[in-house]
Amino acid sequence: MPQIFTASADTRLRTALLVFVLVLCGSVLFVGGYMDSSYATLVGWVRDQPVPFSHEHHVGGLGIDCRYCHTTVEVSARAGFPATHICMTCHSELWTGAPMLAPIRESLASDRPIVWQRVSKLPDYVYFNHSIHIARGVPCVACHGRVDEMPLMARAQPFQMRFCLDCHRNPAPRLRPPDQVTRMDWSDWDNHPEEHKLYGELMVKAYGIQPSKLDNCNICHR
Amino acid sequence: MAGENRNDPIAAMRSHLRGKTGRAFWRSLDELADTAAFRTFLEAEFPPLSGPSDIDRRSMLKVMAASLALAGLTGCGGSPDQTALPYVEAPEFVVPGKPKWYATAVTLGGFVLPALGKTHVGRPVKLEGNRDHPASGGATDAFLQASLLGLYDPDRSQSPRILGRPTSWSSFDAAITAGAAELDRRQGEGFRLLTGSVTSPTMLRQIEALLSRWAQARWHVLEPINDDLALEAARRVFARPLDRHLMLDVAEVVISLDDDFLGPGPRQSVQARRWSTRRLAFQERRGDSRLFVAEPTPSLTGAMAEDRLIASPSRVEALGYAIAAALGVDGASAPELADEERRWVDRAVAALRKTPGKTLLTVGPQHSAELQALGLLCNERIGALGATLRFTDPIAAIPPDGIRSLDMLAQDMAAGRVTTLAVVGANPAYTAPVAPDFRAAMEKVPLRLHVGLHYDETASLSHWHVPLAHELESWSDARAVDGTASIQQPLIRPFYDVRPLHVVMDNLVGSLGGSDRDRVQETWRASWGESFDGRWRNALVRGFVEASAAPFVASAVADRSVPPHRDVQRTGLTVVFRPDPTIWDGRFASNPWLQETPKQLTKITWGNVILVSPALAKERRLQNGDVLQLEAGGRTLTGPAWIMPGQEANTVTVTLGYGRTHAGRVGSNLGYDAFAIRTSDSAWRIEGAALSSTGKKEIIATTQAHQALDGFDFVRTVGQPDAAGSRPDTVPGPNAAGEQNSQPPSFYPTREWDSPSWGMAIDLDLCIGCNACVVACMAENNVPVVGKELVAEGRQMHWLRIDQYYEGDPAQPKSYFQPVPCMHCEQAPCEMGCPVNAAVHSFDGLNLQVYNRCVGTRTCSSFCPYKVRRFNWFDYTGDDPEELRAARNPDVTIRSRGVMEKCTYCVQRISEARIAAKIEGRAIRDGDVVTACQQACPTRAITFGDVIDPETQVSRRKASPRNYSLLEEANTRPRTTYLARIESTGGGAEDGTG
Amino acid sequence: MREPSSSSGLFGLLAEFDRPERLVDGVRHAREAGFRQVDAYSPFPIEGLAEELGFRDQRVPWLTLIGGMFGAALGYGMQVYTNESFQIDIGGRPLIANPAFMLITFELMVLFAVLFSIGGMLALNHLPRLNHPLFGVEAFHLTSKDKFFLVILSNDRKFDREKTRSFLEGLDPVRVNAVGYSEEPV
Amino acid sequence: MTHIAAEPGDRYAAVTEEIAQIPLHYPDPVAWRICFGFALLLLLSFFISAGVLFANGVGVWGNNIPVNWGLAIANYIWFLGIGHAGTLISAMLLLLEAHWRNSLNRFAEAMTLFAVICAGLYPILHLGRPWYFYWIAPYPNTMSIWPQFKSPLTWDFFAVLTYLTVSVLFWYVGIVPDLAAVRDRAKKRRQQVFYGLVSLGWRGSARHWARWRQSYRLTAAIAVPLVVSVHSEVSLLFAAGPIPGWTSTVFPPYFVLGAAFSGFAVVSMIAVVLRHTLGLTNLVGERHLDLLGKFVLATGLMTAYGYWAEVFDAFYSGDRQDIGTLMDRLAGDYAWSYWGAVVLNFLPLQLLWWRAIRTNPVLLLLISLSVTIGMWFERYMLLVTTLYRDWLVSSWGAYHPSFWEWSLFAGMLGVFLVPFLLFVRFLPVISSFEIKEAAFEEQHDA
Repeated sequence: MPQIFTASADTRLRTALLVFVLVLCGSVLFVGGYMDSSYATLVGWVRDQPVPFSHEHHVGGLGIDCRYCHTTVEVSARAGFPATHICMTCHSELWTGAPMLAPIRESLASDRPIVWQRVSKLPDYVYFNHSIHIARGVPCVACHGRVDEMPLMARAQPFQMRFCLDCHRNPAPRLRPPDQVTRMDWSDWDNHPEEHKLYGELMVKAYGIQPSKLDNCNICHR
Repeated sequence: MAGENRNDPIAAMRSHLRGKTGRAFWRSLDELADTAAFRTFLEAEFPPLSGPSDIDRRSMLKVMAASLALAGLTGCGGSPDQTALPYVEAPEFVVPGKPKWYATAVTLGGFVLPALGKTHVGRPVKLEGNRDHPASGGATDAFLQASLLGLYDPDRSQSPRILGRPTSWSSFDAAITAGAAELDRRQGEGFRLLTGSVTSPTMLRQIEALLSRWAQARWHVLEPINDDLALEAARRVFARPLDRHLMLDVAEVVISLDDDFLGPGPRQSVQARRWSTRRLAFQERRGDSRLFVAEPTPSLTGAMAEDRLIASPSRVEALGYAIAAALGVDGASAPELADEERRWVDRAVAALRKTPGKTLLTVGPQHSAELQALGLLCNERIGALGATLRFTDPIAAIPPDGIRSLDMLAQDMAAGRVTTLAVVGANPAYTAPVAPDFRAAMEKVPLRLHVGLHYDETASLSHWHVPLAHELESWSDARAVDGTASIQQPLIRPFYDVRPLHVVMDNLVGSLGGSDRDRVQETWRASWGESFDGRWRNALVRGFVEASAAPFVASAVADRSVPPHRDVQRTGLTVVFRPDPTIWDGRFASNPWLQETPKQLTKITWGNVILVSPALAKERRLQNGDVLQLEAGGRTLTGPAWIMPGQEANTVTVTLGYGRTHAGRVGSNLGYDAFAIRTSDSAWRIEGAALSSTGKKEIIATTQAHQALDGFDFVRTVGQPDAAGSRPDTVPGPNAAGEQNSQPPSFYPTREWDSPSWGMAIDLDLCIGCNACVVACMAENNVPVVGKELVAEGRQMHWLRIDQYYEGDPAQPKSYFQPVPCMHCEQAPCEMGCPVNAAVHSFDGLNLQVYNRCVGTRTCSSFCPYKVRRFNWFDYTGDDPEELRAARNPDVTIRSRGVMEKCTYCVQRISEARIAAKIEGRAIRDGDVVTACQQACPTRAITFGDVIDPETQVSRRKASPRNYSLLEEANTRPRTTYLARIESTGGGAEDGTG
Repeated sequence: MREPSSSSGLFGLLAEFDRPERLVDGVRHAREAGFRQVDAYSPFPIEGLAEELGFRDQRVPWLTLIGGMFGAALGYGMQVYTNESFQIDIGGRPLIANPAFMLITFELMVLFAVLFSIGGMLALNHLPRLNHPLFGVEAFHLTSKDKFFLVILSNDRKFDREKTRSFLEGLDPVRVNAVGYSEEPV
Repeated sequence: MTHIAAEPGDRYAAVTEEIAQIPLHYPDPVAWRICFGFALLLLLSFFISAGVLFANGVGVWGNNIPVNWGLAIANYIWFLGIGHAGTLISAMLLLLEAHWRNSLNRFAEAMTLFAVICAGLYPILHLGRPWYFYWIAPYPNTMSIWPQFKSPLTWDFFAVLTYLTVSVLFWYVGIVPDLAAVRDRAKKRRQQVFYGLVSLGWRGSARHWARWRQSYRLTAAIAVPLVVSVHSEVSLLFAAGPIPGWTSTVFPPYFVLGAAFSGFAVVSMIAVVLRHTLGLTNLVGERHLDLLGKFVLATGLMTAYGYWAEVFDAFYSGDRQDIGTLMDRLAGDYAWSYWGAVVLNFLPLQLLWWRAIRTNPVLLLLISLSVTIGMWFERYMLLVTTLYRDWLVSSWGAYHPSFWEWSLFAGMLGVFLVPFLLFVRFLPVISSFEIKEAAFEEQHDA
C-alpha cells in the first residue's frame, strides 16, 4: 500500500496542533489582559471637555479645595458638578476675555448648562454614596487619584467591582482623619505608614465598620 | 373538570390512610362552571406567533413614546449617562442626589387627598400621605398614589384647540376676550358654567365673581358620584343640608345598610383610618368593634363584616324599616321579613342596644333620601347623633339648583336658552345621565368651551378646548372631607404649554395674565389679613391650613315624619351602579398604574365586567367572560359576565368608568360604558332589568385565577383578639399550637442575626384590600406596566399583590384579603436555586435580587412557594417615553429584559436610613425605615422594622399570639409574617353572642 | 520500543500471516529465538498477544487514577475556595456544604480521569502517526482487514537480514517483505 | 454470526467489507440526500426560532408566572434522557462482555452524542439573558464573584459538560480502528487523506491495542456511574425545590430509569431503520432486536413502577399539597400529558413479552416510537402539572406553548438529525473490529 502522507506530514500535524493550543491559551490570556488594561477600564484616558479645565492648576497650583466646586460631596450621594456661577465667581474677575472660557460665559448668558463629559462613571445599577465615604475619612485620592497632577481629568482607578471590593474588604489602610480627605498630597502621612498604622484599625473599631458586611450586594446594588 | 370528582378520592383515600375524612371543599366557581377561565386563558395564550404580536399588543403602552424635548426635565443629569449637566445657577437648598419633600394635595371629586411630594432635583417621583393632616393622618389610597402618573401622562392635552384643531394661546385669548366683552353687554345672559364638585375657596371666589359680574349667568355642577341624596336626607330631617361624618373610631357597633364606607372614594382613607383606630383599640381589648353589613353586592366593607347579610336594594330598605321599627322610631312599621333577614335584624338591633352612644347605623349614600332620613332617625334613637354620627355644613359648595342642577342645565340647553357653555374640569359628554339627554342638548349650544386635562369626550363635542395644568404643577386650594383646607403647591413647572385652572377661570371673564399663585394668595389674604405671611408659609409647610376643619354643628331633628314603606314588587333583575374601584368614574382611565391594578374583589384588570350571582349564572348557564346584553329602563349595554360569590341572586352590578372613547391611548375602548343606561332619576339602581347572552366570549385579564381558599390555612382566623391563629379545619402549625416563635426543625445551621435585621408583619385583621399599597409599591419601585394581554397570560409585574380568598358557600362566602410581598425567607429556596449568585441573603436579613447579576434561569421563581417573583419577559422599559422616565424613582434600578425582580423591602429606603444613621453616628431608630406599602396603608395593617430589637413595633406585633407565617410547612422561615384575622368579636365572645 | 533510525534505510522484516493463531505462534518463536525488537499487527486486539511481546506497561491505568484524583481535588478545591473567597449566605445553607459539593467533585473526577486515560493512551502510542514505514508495504493495508503481521526491527541485536528472513520464512507466513524507509508517497 | 462463512479469514474480510464500504460507496445516496435536505429545513427552523427568541426575549414563548419553565426544560430533560442509552449500551455491556453490543454501540453512541448536544443547547436558549450564559462557569473575573455551587443548575452545567466530553472521547477512541480500516479501503485521494487524518495513523500494533484496551475499558467503567449521576442531577433540578410533586427522593432513580427507557427505545428505532436502509440485516440480526426489546421492556416496567410509587407516596404521606398535585396530574387541565405518558409508555410495552413481536422490526419500531413520545409526555407532565398549581391557590396559572416553542422543538430535531445523517453517511456505523474480535474469541471458546 502506498504511503498517504509524507514523513514530514507528522511534523506538520504536530506543529499545527501545538500552534492551535498556543493560540487558544493566547486568546484567553489576551481577553483577560484586555479586561484589566486601560482600554477596558479607561484608566488614564483623557476625554475632550467643552472647557479644558485643569485640576492641576486649580487644585495643585491655586490650592482650591475640592468642596469649593463639588459642593454636595459631604451631604449627598453625588459630589455634584459646579454650577456655571461657581466658575464665574472667579472668572468674572480673572481671564474675563479668555477665549478658552467662552463656553462658560456662553452658558451663563444663554442660561444653558455646560455639557461636561463624565470621567468617573459607575454603571446605573451601582449606587455609590459620596457623603458616607467622606464622613468615614476615605480620601478623594483613593478613587480619583492625584487630580492635582492632572492637567486634564482622567480616570485614576479601574471602577470595577473588584476595585470597590478590595477597599470594602479592607478599609483600614485607606482611612484618614475626615478633615484631611480632600488633601491631595499628604506624602508625610503616606510615606510613614508605620507612624499611623494603628489609625485605620482604630477608626474601623470606632466607626463600627464591619468589612464582612461591606461586601454584601445590597451595600451597592438596589 | 377537576371539580368535585377531584376531591372525593382525596377524602376517600385520606379516610383510609388517616382514618378521618377531609372536609368537603368547593373549588373555584370556574371549576363548578367547568373551568371557563382556563378556557379563556387558553384562548388568551394561544395566538400563534405570540412573540411579535405580544410586542404589538403592548404597543398600546409603547406608542406613548412621544418624542419631545421636555424643557422642565433636561437639567436633571438624567440624559445619556456619558454627559453631566450641572446647573447654571444652583437653586438654593436643592442638593442633587438628595430628595426634597413638599406638602401639597391632589383632589378626588373636589375633596383633598393630602400628600407629601418627593422630588429629585425638581422632579416629582413619589406621593405619600401627610402624617400631620388632621383628617387623614398619613393615610392614602390608590388614587393618591397614582395621581403622580397623571402628571406625567403623555396623553395630556398640550395645546388649545378650536374645532379639534390645535391652535395658539393668542388666538384663544383674542376669542375669549371678545366673547367676554359680548357677555358683559348681555349681563352674561345665556352663559352657563359647568364644573365638578367644588371645595376650593379660590375657585368659589372666582365663580362668585363671575356670577356677580354676569347676573344672568348660571353655575351648574356635575359630579357623577356624589352625596346629593345624603344631603337631601339631611335636609328632610334637619331642615338644612348637612355633611355626615361617621365617627368610626368611636363606634363600637356599626350597622351598614349597603354603605361601603371602607370602599374607594374621597372618604376612604379618612374613614378607613378611623375604623382601624377602633379596631386597634379593640385588639387590645379596649372596647368592641363589630360590623353588620347588609348589601346586594360584595364590597370592601362587606368583606370586613362580622355579620354580612345579602339583600337586594329593596330588601335593604325593608331591613331599614324593620330596624327602625325595632328601635321604636315613631311611625316606622316593620315590613314582612324572611327568617334570615329577621335573625340578622335581631342580632343587629341586639348589638345596637348593647353599647348605647357607641353605636352607629349608616345607610349607603346611593340609597333613597327617604331611607337615609329614616337612618338618621334611627341614629337619633340610639343616641348616635353628635356622638358616632356628626354633621358639618356641606364641605362642597351646593350649586343654585342643588340636586337638580344638571337637569336644569340640560333642559335650558334643550330649550335653546344657553348660548355659551363653559365646562371646567368635568366631562358631561361621558358622565352625564342619558336622560335627560345631555349630549343632544349640548349640541344645541352655539358656543361650547371645554377646559380640562385631556382632550376628552366633552372636548370633542366642544368648539374650544383649553388644556389645564395638572394639580401637581399649579397653585390651588381645596378642602378635605372634614373641611380642612390645603394649599396645593406645584412640585414642578408645567412642562407642557398649558394654563393653571385659576388663570383660565379669569380668562373666561376676559382678564388675561397674572399667576395662579397670586389668585390663591388673594383668596387667603382676604380671610387672613395681617397674619397672612406667617399662616401662608405655615400652610405650605404643613400641607394644610391650621384649624380650618368645618366645625361640627348641633343637629336638631326638625322633621320626624317617616314615609310609609313601599314594598316594590320585584320583576326581573335589579341593576346597581358602582364606581369602578380603580379608575373611579373614568377620570383615571388614562392612568396605566390604576388600569393594571386588580379590582379588589374580582382581581380583574384593564376592564369592567357585569357581576352576576352564582345562582343566576347557574340558572342561565353563564361562565366568566360570556358577553351579556343588559337591558334596563329601555336602554342596553353589553359586557362580559363575571360570577361574583356573595352577589344577591337577582342583582347585577355594573361599574362606571369604562367604555370611554376619548381617554387617550391607554384608556380608550376598554370595557363597557355603564353611563349609557344611567338616568338622573335612577342614578344608582334600576329595577326590572333583563339579561340575555350574546353567545360571544371576551378575554378578561385577571391576576388571580382561583379565589377559593379550599380550607387551606393561608389565611388564619381566631375568635379572640389574643388567641393563636388557626383554622378549625386545618392541621394547626406550631404557632397555632401555641408555642410562639418555635421553629420547626431544620438541617441548616441557625444563624445569629445582628440588629438591625429587617422583617414585616401584616395584620389581616386590619387589611381592607384597598390597593393603596399595591400602587404605592409600583410608584416607589418603578414596577413596569405590561398591559391587558400580558396580564391575561400571567405576566403582571406587581411586587406586592393582594390575594383575595373566598371560604364557604359560594352563595354567601366569607371573604379574605392577604397582601403578599416577598417573604424574605431566612432559608430561601430561591437563593439555593440561583446558579450565579444573583439571589442571595444580606447581613440584615434581606433576600436580595441582584438584577445586574441575574441571567434569567427563573429557577428562583420555580422554587418560590409564594410565587412572588416577577420576570421581565420582554424589555418593558426600553422605549418608555421621556415623561414616564421622568416619573421613575432614581434610587431604584430599572430592570432590563430577561431578569427576575421582586419585592426588596424597599432596600433603597433601608440604605438611605443606614447611611444617614452612620453619618450621624447613631443606630437606626424604629420608624426610620418606612416601606412604601407601609406608608400608604390607611389602616396601618403593615408594620416593618428590626425584628431583633424586641421593642420595635414590628417585634411587638410578631410577639402576638395571632402571628403566623405563610406555608410554615415549607419551613422557609419567612421574615414576613401575618397576624390572624379576628372573626368574632372579643365583646361578643365574652357574653356569648356574635 | 524504539524504532531503527531512518538512516539505516531498512526498517525491518515483515511477515504476513492469514490467521491470528499463526501470528501468536510466530511471536512466541521470535521471542524464544531471542528477538526483542518485535512487533505484531492485527485487525483486532488479540488476547495475550501483547504479553507474548513482553508488554508489561501499566502507565495508562495509573494515569487514569492520577487524573481522577486530580479532578476530584480540583473540583472540591474550587468549590471550597470560591465560597471562601466571597462568602455569601445562600438560603441559610452552610458556607461549605459538602453534600452539595460532592456532585461537581465527582463530575470533575470522571472528566479528568477520562482525559488523562485517553490522552495518555494516545501519547504513549505515539499517535497520531500519519507516516510510518509499514504503510509503505503493499499488503499492510490488510492489517485492518483480515491479515496478521509480525515485524522484526532492523535495530534488533540479533537482526541479520538473511538469517532473520529465513527465520521468518520458517514460521510459514503468507509472505515476508523487507520494510524500507520511503520519504515520498509512492 | 454463524451464517457468515466458516473460514475465519473470510469472515473477517466479509465484515470489514460490509461495514467499511458504506462510507466509501454509500448504498442509497438519493434517499440520503432527501432525508438530509429535510433535516436541513428543520435546522433552518431552529435558527429562525432562536433568532426570534433572542430578538424579543423569552416572552415569545408561552411561559409565565407560575409556569416559568416550559417546553424548553421539558425537552432538555427528554433529549438528555435519550442521550443515556448509548453510553449505557456500549459501556455497561462492554464490561459485561456481551458481544452482541458490538452491532449496536457505535450508532447508539453517536445518537447519544447528538442528543446531548441538543439537550445542552436548551438551557442556554431558555435564559432571560443568554448572552451571559458563561456566568455559570467559574472563571476569574473583574467582579470577583463566582458561580453558586449549591445550585442544581450549576451541578447540571458540570454534569452535562462532563458527559458530553466523555461521550465524545469514548465514541471517538472506539471508532479510530475502524476509521483506519476505511482509510485502508479508500481509493480516492480525498477519502484517503480524510480518513488518514481522523484515524490518527492507527496501524493495529499489538502494543497499541493493549493500551487502547486499558483506557477503553477504564473509560467504560467510569462512564457507567457517570451516566447514573448525570440524570440524577438533572432530577435534582426539580427535586431540590420545595414544590409539591417535585421534592421527592424517588426522582433520581425515576429519572435515570426513564432516561434509559427512552434511550433504548430510540436505539431500537435507529437499529431497525439502519439495518433496513443499509442492508445490515446479518450484522444487526433478530437476536439484537430481541435483546433491545427485552431492555425496553425491563426499563419500561421499572419506569412504570416509578409512576405507581408516585401515586402511592402522595396518598401515603396524606399531605394535602402532594395529593393536590397528584390530583392535578390525574384530573387537572394537563391530565392528557399524564395519561398520555402512562398509556404510551405502558400498554404497547406489554406486547414485548412475546419474542415474535420483539423480533418483528416494524412492531418494535412502532412500540419504541410510542415510548419515545410517551416519555416526552412524562417530562412535560412532570414539569407543567407541578408548576401550574403549586402551594398557594392564589397563584395558580396555566401554560400553553407558543408557536415559537414548537418551531424551536422542530428545529432541535434538525440539530439532532443533521449531524446524525452525516455520521451515517461518512463514518462506519458499526464497530467492525469488535465484531471480528468477538468472532475470534467465540471461535476460541468453541
